[in-house]
Amino acid sequence: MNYPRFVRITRVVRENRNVKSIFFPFESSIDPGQFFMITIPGIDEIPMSVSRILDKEVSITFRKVGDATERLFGMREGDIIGIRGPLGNGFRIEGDRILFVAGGTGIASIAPAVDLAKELGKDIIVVIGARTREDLFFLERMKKIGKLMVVTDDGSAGRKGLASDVAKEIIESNKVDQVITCGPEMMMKKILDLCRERSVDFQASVERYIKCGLGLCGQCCIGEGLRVCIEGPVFDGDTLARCADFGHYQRDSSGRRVYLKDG
Amino acid sequence: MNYPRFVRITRVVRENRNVKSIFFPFESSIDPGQFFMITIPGIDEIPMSVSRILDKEVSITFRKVGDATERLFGMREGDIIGIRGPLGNGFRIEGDRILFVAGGTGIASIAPAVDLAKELGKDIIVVIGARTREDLFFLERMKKIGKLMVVTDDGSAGRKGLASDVAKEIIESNKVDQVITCGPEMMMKKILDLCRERSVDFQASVERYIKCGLGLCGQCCIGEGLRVCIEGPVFDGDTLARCADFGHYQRDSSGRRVYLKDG
Amino acid sequence: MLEIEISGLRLRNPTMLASGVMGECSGSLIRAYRSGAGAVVTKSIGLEPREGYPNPTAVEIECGILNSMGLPNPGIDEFGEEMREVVELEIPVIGSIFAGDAESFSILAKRMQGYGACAIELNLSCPHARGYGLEIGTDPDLVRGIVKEVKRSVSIPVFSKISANVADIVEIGKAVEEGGGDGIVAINSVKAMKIDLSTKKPILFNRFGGYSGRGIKPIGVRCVYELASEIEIPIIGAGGVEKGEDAIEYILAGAKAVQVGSAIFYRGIDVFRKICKEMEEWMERNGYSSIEDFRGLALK
Amino acid sequence: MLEIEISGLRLRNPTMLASGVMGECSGSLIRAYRSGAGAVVTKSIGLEPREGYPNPTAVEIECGILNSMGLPNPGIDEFGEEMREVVELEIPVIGSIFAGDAESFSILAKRMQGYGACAIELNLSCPHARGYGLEIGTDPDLVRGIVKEVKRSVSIPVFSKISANVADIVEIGKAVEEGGGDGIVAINSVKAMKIDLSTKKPILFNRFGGYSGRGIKPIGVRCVYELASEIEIPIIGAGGVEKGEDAIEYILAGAKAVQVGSAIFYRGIDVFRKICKEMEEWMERNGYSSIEDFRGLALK
Ligand SMILES: Cc1cc2nc3c(=O)[nH]c(=O)nc-3n(C[C@H](O)[C@H](O)[C@H](O)COP(=O)(O)OP(=O)(O)OC[C@H]3O[C@@H](n4cnc5c(N)ncnc54)[C@H](O)[C@@H]3O)c2cc1C
Ligand SMILES: Cc1cc2nc3c(=O)[nH]c(=O)nc-3n(C[C@H](O)[C@H](O)[C@H](O)COP(=O)(O)OP(=O)(O)OC[C@H]3O[C@@H](n4cnc5c(N)ncnc54)[C@H](O)[C@@H]3O)c2cc1C
Ligand SMILES: Cc1cc2nc3c(=O)[nH]c(=O)nc-3n(C[C@H](O)[C@H](O)[C@H](O)COP(=O)(O)O)c2cc1C
Ligand SMILES: Cc1cc2nc3c(=O)[nH]c(=O)nc-3n(C[C@H](O)[C@H](O)[C@H](O)COP(=O)(O)O)c2cc1C
Ligand code: FES
Ligand code: FES
Repeated sequence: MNYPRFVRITRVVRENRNVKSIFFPFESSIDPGQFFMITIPGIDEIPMSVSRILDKEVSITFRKVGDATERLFGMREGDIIGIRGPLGNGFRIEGDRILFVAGGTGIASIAPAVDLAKELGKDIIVVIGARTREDLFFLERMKKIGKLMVVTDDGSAGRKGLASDVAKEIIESNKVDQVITCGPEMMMKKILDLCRERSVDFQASVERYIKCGLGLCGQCCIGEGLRVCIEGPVFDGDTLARCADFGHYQRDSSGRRVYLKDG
Repeated sequence: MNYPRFVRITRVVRENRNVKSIFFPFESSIDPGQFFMITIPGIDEIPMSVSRILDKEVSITFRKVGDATERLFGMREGDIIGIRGPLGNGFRIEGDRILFVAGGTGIASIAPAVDLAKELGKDIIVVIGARTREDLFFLERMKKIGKLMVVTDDGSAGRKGLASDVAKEIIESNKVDQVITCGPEMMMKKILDLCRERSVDFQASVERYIKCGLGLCGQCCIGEGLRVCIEGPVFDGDTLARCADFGHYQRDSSGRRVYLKDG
Repeated sequence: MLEIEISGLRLRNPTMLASGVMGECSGSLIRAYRSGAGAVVTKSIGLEPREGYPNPTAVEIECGILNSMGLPNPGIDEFGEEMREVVELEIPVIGSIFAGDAESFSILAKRMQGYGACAIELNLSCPHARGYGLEIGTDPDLVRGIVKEVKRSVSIPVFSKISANVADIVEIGKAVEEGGGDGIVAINSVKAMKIDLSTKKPILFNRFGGYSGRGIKPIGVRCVYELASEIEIPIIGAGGVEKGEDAIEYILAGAKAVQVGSAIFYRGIDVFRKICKEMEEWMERNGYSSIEDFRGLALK
Repeated sequence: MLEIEISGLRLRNPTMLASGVMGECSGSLIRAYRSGAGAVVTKSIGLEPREGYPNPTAVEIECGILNSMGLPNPGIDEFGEEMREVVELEIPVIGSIFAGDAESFSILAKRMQGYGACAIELNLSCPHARGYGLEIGTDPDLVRGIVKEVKRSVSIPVFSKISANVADIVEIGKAVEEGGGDGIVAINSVKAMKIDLSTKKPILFNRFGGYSGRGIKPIGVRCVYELASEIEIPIIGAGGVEKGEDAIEYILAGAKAVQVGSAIFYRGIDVFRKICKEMEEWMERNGYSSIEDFRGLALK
């Protein structure tokens, strides 16, 4: 039943000043890249990628950006949230050398895929970009797995610059079979274009406004009616290349087009 | 789904001037004693015991008594009827020497139980009672199986008298472990009393007005709310002995009590 | 922990046998009570005997039951005998009645009271009988008038069973309250149809029927919630109560009790005992010791 | 063999994408058409953009879907771009609109006609938005007036989508007919509620929602049958159409076409193609070569 099940939070971990992880019990199988709809009773229900897949537990990891995430941020062990899912599809690991590129909280969505790639014995490079040092998280976790490169807009940690610039260098050095990315759409779009030029396998986890999570309301559509909540959130390069709106505009909760600023 | 399934009649057999059997395809398992609700579209839906259980086919056998049975009587191979069932419970064969007592069309309901007793290697006596010679049917079929005794009110075939009188003699001779009966309720009541006196196992297939066949409408109840369509139509002696209404009154389709005439 | 009090009636638990389900004779009413029901409601009884419609009168459909019995009943005169046999066992039996006008309702109510009914249930909502039920129960003025008249005629509580087949159920509920009614039963079965693809005709003889069972629960719960938000008199929920959780859902919506009909098909006649057990288990898990502890919580 | 003609529109088959389901943007409308729908209906569009209600706005329940989106839509101005992208592919797209009064309905209808819609669908039946939908669609006079006004404003066919949440759906259907409407869509989702036992509160943010899917099919079929018995203008059936057999049931009840919404959840977006295939198979088994061969047979 695609219906919220209410569970008790088992653990809360603070990842940085604005980011926390919330753990809850979950036993069925989940693919890295899938997400849950998280109900904060009386406030909202919002999509959150699974950020850790443990034995009998999973976590979501989120940044405080508004009403619902603010409330989640204040929650503690024992508090109750609704979970609906896992929804959507997952990442597919392809080839031997995988480049992961995360911008902002995007690392939350791809971290389980990095775990999986590691399990499969792949060569892994992870690029994490953030505005500033204090927005970074999951660094220790990633460092243990593969080659980690950190980029910040202000140079307060790692290289100064954009994650997409670092990604570009790596892709152009012909050292990767596949790129997996999650972050600001303009960043993902730039990386998509790079991968298309060089025929590198590409997958991105895309964000759209999610309402029903049932594939009905159509709110989350991209391209020719592809539903982020069903056919996504992970799309491959071929598919996204056909989506005229990808990297161009998203839709707000009324369905109006909101054009992306180049950034 | 307890919902009519419409099937084509595969064969019609005339059993006597007023009785016919209609065959239709049916593959699931059926217990002797169970019944079907038979829909005659636009006319009525009526209960009919299964009268033959074949490999991929069953039959019902009925007397023309009113609207619906009249219409059924006129039906031919290829015509369509609705079937809902099998409903209710079945007979349970107990002991080694079984006496079957049928009055009127009652033989239709118990014939499959006679078949079963034969299969189980029991000693079988079948008593068939009818008003007159021309109301008899299934004689050949029964003759092949066990000892058959025919009784008619007017002596036009077999002994003259009542089936219950013949049954009485046999029961009193202590030659039977179990009596299975179907026919006029007063006849069954008499036999029940005989069996109770002598502690002979007893089972009867009881008729009540059947509407829903779902155990809901309550139309078919006997005793303390026993539903002929669910807990019946077969009841054992202990149960019927506790039903103050058995052999006393039935209910018409409005639920009014209709007292039985001794006869 | 399940005892309740509703309009002065004290019941051992909040489950009731719904009207029209195993309620036409004393035996089945007694059996339902012995199977755990807190109270039993009779089949809807009229002034005269009625045979009801020819079969098929009821079928199972995908999410419930569709029936069009046509209000068969032995008539109020003959029903006395059935009532006597139930009442002498001190079983709380609610007399359901149907009629075409206020006066006939009053006559029936008085007879039922005379027979020893612990309360009256006015059927203002049967979805498939011409001139009765729904045809009366959609007009607030008629409803108010009938309730008033019946209240004048009897001293036992008078419940009104109403339908979801209206634009605004609260309007009807208010009419009941204004008429002085002691409670509301919501909902009756919902007007519906099943067309058979083999015969290409409606499957029920009467074509239209009443839809009951799990498929109507979301409608019933909504109706009870709407009523409970705006009305003071007690509400008895009905429609798709199969499990303890369904009963709890209705009670969270504000119902004081629930009625159970179609679930007897799905879970047997001892569904009452099963539902009560499931309710108790849930209450224990949630730390509640009485129905009132959680009744109406969804309204807050 | 599935082609139909309805109010002058020729469609390749009688299945339509129901309003509000994958109908908010050009991409999803195009996809539904490419997945086999005979026509597509847009999300209901209003004069101004609306965000709709906060989540949860939709959940799966036992026999269907419960939703309370709250009529989110980009507003008629911005919707032009979506329409353009659909219309330029020559896809028959029906513009669904909602408003609070006849004048606003007319303005919206004219805009939709301007955008190239092949027909208008008036949403007179949304069960959960204040001041719109059902709150208008239960008053025959309002309905008649709105239909009349819209008919005066546009030359394309005008369908009215009505609700089962009324005492007498035929009365509303007749009002549509009297207003000069070209067809009726029945039914919208049914007002309902689900209360969650963990939170003890209604699960939807807006508390009330619309119930759709298989659980409402018996109600939808009944409504279409009632309407078809008394009304001349074409009827489009909706509510729980999941399989070819469901579509056939509506057509036997008199519908000329059917709309499909919730079934996309159960069977995927290519449910249109699946339903069409199942219909064809049934027609072949039954020796029918066109929809009109069996349409309305249950009424006879
Ligand atoms: C598939 C998917 C996975 C996601 N995974 C993560 C994650 O792992 N970690 C994380 O921090 N964020 C994730 N997000 C984004 C996250 O859902 C939003 O940050 C969150 O909904 C904001 O809610 P709010 O009420 O706090 O903010 P609001 O003040 O309501 O809005 C802030 C921003 O969040 C967006 N937003 C609000 N509601 C939704 C919604 N229902 N669907 C999509 N976007 C919404 C708004 O468009 C706005 O841009 C994911 C989004 C999607 C679509
Ligand atoms: C469990 C059961 C098994 C039966 N098996 C057989 C059988 O194998 N062969 C056979 O000939 N008859 C059988 N009957 C009786 C048979 O159902 C009736 O003879 C038949 O319903 C008469 O229908 P009608 O419309 O022709 O007659 P009507 O004119 O309608 O009525 C004639 C008589 O049949 C009774 N009857 C009518 N409808 C029903 C009904 N829905 N349920 C019960 N009784 C009804 C009436 O009470 C009346 O006494 C069985 C009855 C029951 C309850
Ligand atoms: C076979 C059957 C007969 C019914 N007869 C009546 C009746 O006579 N009077 C009445 O008020 N309701 C009658 N009802 C409606 C039920 O009392 C109840 O309101 C409805 O079935 C919804 O509850 P459920 O889903 O638990 O069955 C009947 C229902 C069924 C299934
Ligand atoms: C998520 C969702 C949104 C809907 N939005 C609208 C809408 O905007 N306008 C409308 O007229 N109907 C709307 N409906 C109702 C459907 O168009 C349809 O009438 C109803 O769902 C019954 O059909 P179904 O059982 O096939 O889903 C919506 C239904 C769903 C499930
Ligand atoms: S969120 Fe409704 S279709 Fe994806
Ligand atoms: S016929 Fe309805 S309960 Fe048996």
